[in-house]
Amino acid sequence: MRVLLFGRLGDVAGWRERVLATPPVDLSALRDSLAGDDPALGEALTGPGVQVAVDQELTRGERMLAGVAEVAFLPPMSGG
Amino acid sequence: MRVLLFGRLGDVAGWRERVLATPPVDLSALRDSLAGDDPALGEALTGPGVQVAVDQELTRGERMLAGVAEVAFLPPMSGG
Amino acid sequence: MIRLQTEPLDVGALTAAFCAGRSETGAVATFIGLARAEGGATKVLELEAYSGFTEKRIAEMVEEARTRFGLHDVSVVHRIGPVAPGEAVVFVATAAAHRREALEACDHLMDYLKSRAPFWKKEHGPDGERWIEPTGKDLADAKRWDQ
Amino acid sequence: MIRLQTEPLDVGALTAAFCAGRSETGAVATFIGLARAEGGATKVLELEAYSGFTEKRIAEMVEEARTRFGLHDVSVVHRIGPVAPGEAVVFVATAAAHRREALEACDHLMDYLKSRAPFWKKEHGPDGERWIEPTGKDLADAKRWDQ
Repeated sequence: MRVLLFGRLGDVAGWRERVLATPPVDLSALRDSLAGDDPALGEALTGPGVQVAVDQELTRGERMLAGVAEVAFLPPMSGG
Repeated sequence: MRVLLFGRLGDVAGWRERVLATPPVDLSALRDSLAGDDPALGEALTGPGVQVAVDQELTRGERMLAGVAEVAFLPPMSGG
Repeated sequence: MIRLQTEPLDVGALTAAFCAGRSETGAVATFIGLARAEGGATKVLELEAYSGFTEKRIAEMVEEARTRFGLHDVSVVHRIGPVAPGEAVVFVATAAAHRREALEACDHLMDYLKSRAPFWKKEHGPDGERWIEPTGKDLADAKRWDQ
Repeated sequence: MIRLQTEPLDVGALTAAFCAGRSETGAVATFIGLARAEGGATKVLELEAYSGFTEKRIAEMVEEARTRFGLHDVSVVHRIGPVAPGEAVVFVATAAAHRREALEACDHLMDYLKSRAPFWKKEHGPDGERWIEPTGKDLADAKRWDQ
């Protein structure tokens, strides 16, 4: 499973894409695993306005990750 | 003194520019003189929304024409 | 820039020139009015202006918009003479620091041009010709901006 | 057309292509967002997108605008990667029968792009870098269009 970090989340972590050999069971487990490796990233992931896309669909709340190819963490967006 | 007609006023009169050797004393006299030559034009000049520009300045109401070079009759405007 | 021209408007070149060389303008809005075929009812649109007076009146409208919306720059280029369907009749461009001002100024200028700028428009169709006058909506649209 | 590109936007060519070959479109509105120098505070703006997802989200916004405003056509071209001051970040064009719909759709799409489209913007200045997030005004502007 691919994990993608965008915007300031990528800067906080020092990486923007990582492949996990064993996908965590759900989003909470994924966040816990990332926070275990890097507490600053763990905190940033729960910051205000951070959204999650699972297989390129915006997701609210909890979500099982079986069969999922890609999870992306999206800080507040601003185009234009 | 030049008299200019724009838009449908020019079509009604069959002319768009005419030079008067002796300028009428004021706008009323000018309108009367044009209406005398061409009653249809006379009626069109007093139609709704017709504005008058004297020497390229919009004018409301009566106006003496001594020293004036150009009077234009402007039906409702529409650009763009 | 305020310009009346009988030649077709090159809206690409006008847009490129208007955007070039700006370092503090965050927002450019443009409006391009095109002549419509009206399903064949309009073969040609014919535009008449009052040379000198028309430019002066547009300059007054532009000056008002510049002050009201804090614009960095404005362009109004208007076609005169015969215009075929699909061709541009008018190009308006506004430059401002932020988007709302640029877009509102474009809207404002177009409302004024539609009912207060000295142009007269005749539609030539298969059944003859008719002068186009501002609609009730055009007049109401322009009134929105009056104080 | 919806496109993300690292190459500079040719706003003249985009405008010309968007206006070409229309016979029933009376109104084209465009909005061009330019990178500002902020008096030297911004040397480069850097834009990141989420390839695939970003285009899909913009397509949803465009589809909503098309229905809501009865548009004939829409283009959104967005720059990604480093952008120098004075260069275009975004080009939005809308085509409609009448001017109000084209202008409002442009306004609406820009408000959505500013706070709801998956882009992340970093400003590189002489004193370091900072991520730009939508302002309170940006969020309020986008809310204007929510039902």
